[in-house]
Amino acid sequence: MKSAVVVFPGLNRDRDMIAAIEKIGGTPPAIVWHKDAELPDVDLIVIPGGFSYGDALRPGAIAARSPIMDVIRERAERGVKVLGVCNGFQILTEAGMLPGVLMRNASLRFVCREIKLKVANANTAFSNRYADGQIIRCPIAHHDGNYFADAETLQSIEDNGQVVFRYAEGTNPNGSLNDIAGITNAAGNVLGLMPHPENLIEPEHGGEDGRGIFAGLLT
Amino acid sequence: MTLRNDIEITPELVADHGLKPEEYQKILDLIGREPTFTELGIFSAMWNEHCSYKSSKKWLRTLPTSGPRVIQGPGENAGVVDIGDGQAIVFKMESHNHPSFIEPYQGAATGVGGILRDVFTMGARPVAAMNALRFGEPDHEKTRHLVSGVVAGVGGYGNSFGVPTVGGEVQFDRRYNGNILVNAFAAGLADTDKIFYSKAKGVGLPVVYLGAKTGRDGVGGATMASAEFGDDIDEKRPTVQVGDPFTEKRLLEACLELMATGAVIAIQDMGAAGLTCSAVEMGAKGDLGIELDLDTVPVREERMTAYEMMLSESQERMLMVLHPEKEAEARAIFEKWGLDFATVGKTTDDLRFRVFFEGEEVANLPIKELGDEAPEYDRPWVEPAKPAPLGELPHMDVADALLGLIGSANHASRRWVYEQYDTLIQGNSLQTPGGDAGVIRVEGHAQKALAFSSDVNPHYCEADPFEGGKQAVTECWRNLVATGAEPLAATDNLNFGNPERPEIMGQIVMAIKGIGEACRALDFPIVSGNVSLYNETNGQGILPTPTIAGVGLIEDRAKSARNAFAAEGQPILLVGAPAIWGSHMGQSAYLRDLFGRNEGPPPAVNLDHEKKAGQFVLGLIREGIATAVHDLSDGGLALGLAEMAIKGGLGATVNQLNDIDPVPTFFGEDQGRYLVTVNLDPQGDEMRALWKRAEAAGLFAPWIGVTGGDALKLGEARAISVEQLQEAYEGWFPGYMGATVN
Amino acid sequence: MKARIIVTLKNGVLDPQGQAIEGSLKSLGFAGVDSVRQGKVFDVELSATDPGSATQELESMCEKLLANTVIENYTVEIIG
Amino acid sequence: MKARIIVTLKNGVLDPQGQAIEGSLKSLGFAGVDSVRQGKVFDVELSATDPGSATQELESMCEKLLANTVIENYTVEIIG
Ligand SMILES: Nc1ncnc2c1ncn2[C@@H]1O[C@H](COP(=O)(O)OP(=O)(O)O)[C@@H](O)[C@H]1O
Ligand SMILES: [Mg+2]
Repeated sequence: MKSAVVVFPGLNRDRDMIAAIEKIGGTPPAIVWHKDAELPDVDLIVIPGGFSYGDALRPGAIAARSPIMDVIRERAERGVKVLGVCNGFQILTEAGMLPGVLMRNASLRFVCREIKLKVANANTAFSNRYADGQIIRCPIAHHDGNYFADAETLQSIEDNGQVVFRYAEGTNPNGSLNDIAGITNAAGNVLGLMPHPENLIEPEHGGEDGRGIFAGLLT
Repeated sequence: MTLRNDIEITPELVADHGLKPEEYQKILDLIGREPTFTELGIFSAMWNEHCSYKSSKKWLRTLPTSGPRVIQGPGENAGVVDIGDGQAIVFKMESHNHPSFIEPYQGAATGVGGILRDVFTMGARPVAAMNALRFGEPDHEKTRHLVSGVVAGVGGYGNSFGVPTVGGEVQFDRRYNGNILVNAFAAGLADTDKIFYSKAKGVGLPVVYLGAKTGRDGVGGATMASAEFGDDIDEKRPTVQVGDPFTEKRLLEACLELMATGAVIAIQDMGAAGLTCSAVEMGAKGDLGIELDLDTVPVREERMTAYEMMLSESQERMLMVLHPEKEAEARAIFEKWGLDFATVGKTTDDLRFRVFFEGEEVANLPIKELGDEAPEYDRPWVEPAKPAPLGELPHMDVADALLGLIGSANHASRRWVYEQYDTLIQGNSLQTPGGDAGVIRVEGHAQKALAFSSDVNPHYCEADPFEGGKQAVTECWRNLVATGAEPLAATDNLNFGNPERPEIMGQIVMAIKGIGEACRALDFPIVSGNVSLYNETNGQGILPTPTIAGVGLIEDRAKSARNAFAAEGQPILLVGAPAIWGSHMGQSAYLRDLFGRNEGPPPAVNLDHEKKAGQFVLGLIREGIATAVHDLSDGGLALGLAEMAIKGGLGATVNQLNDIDPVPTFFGEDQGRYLVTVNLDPQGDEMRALWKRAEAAGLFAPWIGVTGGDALKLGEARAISVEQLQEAYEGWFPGYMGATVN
Repeated sequence: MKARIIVTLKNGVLDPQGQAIEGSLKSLGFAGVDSVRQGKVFDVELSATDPGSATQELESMCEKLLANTVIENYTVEIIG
Repeated sequence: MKARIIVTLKNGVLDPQGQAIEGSLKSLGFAGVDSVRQGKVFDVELSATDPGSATQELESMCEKLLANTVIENYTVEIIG
């Protein structure tokens, strides 16, 4: 399974993501600078977390409009899997590849802590190493993770099983509607996720609950 | 605004620049003529307290700054310490007190930005940050706003830049009401053979400006007073610097990329007094002159004058001397990252600092004398009077006292603060804030880890600056030891009031003496630091606050320790205890926070004892005998036990000594003590062997209790459930801050 | 030429910042505040000289970048 | 009563957000953009009925919370 990590200026969890992919998948991902002309032929494209363009305007807004996103969109339409974590999720929503928006946390504060995630749909390429309803631990670190979509959109993503991860009861850290932490597109091959599974993959991280997402994708 | 260079130099103007008449006379003698306006600005920048350390230099020189592992001590952007395997840890701490009081978010943010730049200027990738914050009393009308803004600013910058915050301090006291302290620490990793310095080498080489454009940020109040404002200026010019972590992150990546090409001869970040300080330092250190052409400096505002460009404190800028043949390659790297790159001058052999602007020479000064001849003062000082002995000890129920302390402003959990910081980024955090020290693993190394802690007890320092200075160093050292780290070296951030007052100068002198003594005894050299003076409002100085931040090395991270009770039924030892476990109540948290009394002498620090206790604890951790370790500091045994119980979600039953007042036992702040839980049978041979070892080391390590259950029971006092402790501990900060908006 | 663009949230879209500010104003004693919604202003300087085409250009900037039209409205005004 | 408050950065204060937006607009092909500065809008509904005292109240909100007067200016306008 070949993968690529796309890097925009201002991202800062790119190194964490690259390390996670290499540790779990065994081979390092291709690293693609946002201005590179070519995106290699891969099965998985990952957009990591950070503050692309300093989160100016709206998080992810500027990165979402860079030319490489057209290439990524086109690959996604051909079925290539795309994973956006944190800022990556924000970029995917801004690019229109995922529905809804990620607004400022209800507390208005940045929040970094461990939360619990409930697997809402284990029947996706991103979650098939987990069981439906399983509760896993996962760290978060974001300022804008408050998922919002209009009632109609929300209904449709719920009905289609596009909600893959929810903050487990009592741990919603940001005010997200329906406790949404991660969703896919309608086709199920693009996942956006606010939490950072890449920071919980080794015993030294204090746990390995985040591995499943990568293990399912990379092997 | 027109701000001309032919402006007349009046005594008022000189005074506005913070220069004393004798200092101005020194300038006249040095250059043999009246300075130009730009030159006056340059002198004021170079000769102010912040850059010249004129009040503290004499005393700073007495600090121990070298050791077998020290690669670079004070004098560069940051200290450099060898951690083996060809790697070094590069670190420093710096204050941003005044700017943070004026504009808490930006002040704190740019403080973090500045210290990160100091670290990566030396070729190190930042891997850990800390912040030591001191605010006024919680009830003061400004405090909430300042807490909210400073914390958001520290996080806003560090989180975007991408460095994990692994520790810090937050304290409240009335004495910081009008003058908060924001001390920021950063550490980075570098290869020992790829460290970069600020000393320029070679004549006729390009001096290159990198990073963000220059604006009028931070151009001092003196300029405002002396500026002629044009009609178009309808607002007072802001002097607040605004930070841009997005630019800083790109600057980091571009600098590291550039350094790898071998193009860099010398590099210096532009911090206080930006272009002036950085250019003069690079030249003076290299015994070279520097010539700058200001028409080539990238600016973001119109009609900037030479004076403004020389004094601007715009953030995210660097100055380098480059190998000329690599200039094109270097430019390409900076353009890739979307940053300014401009050749703004060259090195010369005339030892002059010459500045040109619009075809005119606006400064021509002897470069070495600008730094070397800066005034240095041996300010009069008086040794602070020793505090009166403690009067009668007020009494309170032990359980009530513990609950009172653990739910109070200065002892409650700091979670509300550190959850606003990214503590996990880079994926190497082994111990995040909340422990005795932050711990990160050394990326790519199978076993090593580094520990970081920042400490000082300003109340101890006020009561006795010498003992307080010693104690700050020792507490930092102890915190590192408690994680299993060998303390390597430290940085200091000396925050005091007005040094022109002999009592304050006395605090400074005695604190530095105490710090020096402790550092020498503990082999814990000071490799970098910063002095912040004149922290006072309306003649009332802050509490003397010499913050010490230290770094320790854990050779094998599988053998480290945490401060949470680990399992039921484990004996608790009080390593390093005096015969009656605890006794010293002077300047204790018990007296201050429960009875409002700042009284008595602070506890004395016995450095010989500290060393022995530390070595003993390190041994227990490395041999895998210790299952949890926590050093004791303010709040004493009771607070230490409660913290271990809360962190571990596990209770304990602790004895008390017959016929002995339980208050000093549980709340005394005797130094040199650690709580250690062990996985040994208290009746068994191994335990006896442990006590033999302690005895041989001259230490008392009484078995004071055992972990277990869901409550903490201290001697005869009523048991308090861990849940209740937790509520009190976690409740204060969120309750206090409520729904504040940054 | 100078222009001012104002971007506001559509009705019905959650506004966590506005809500928090409203709460904070109330706790500061401003009792008469019924609601607060927060938006953005962009002051843009353009080299264009024709207001008509400038307005078109500004609207196109809003559509393409400055507003997220799923949740935001915008207005454009030439101010000098 | 409805009011609109506009908070903008003072001249000379660095605006990293505005700069990033300006860069993005240029790379999207809007060549004629000379500068972008970003500010905030607050649309406030008040129960007050007297415009004079409402304006005073709004100004006081700006001083106390909505604007950071060290680096920002504000304007208050009653719009209905
Ligand atoms: N209290 C101190 N103890 C030891 N060294 C100090 C102290 N204060 C400053 N220094 C050293 O003096 C040098 C100049 O400090 P400073 O002006 O703060 O650095 P910068 O120019 O990078 O801001 C640095 O090398 C710093 O480490
Ligand atoms: Mg420096």
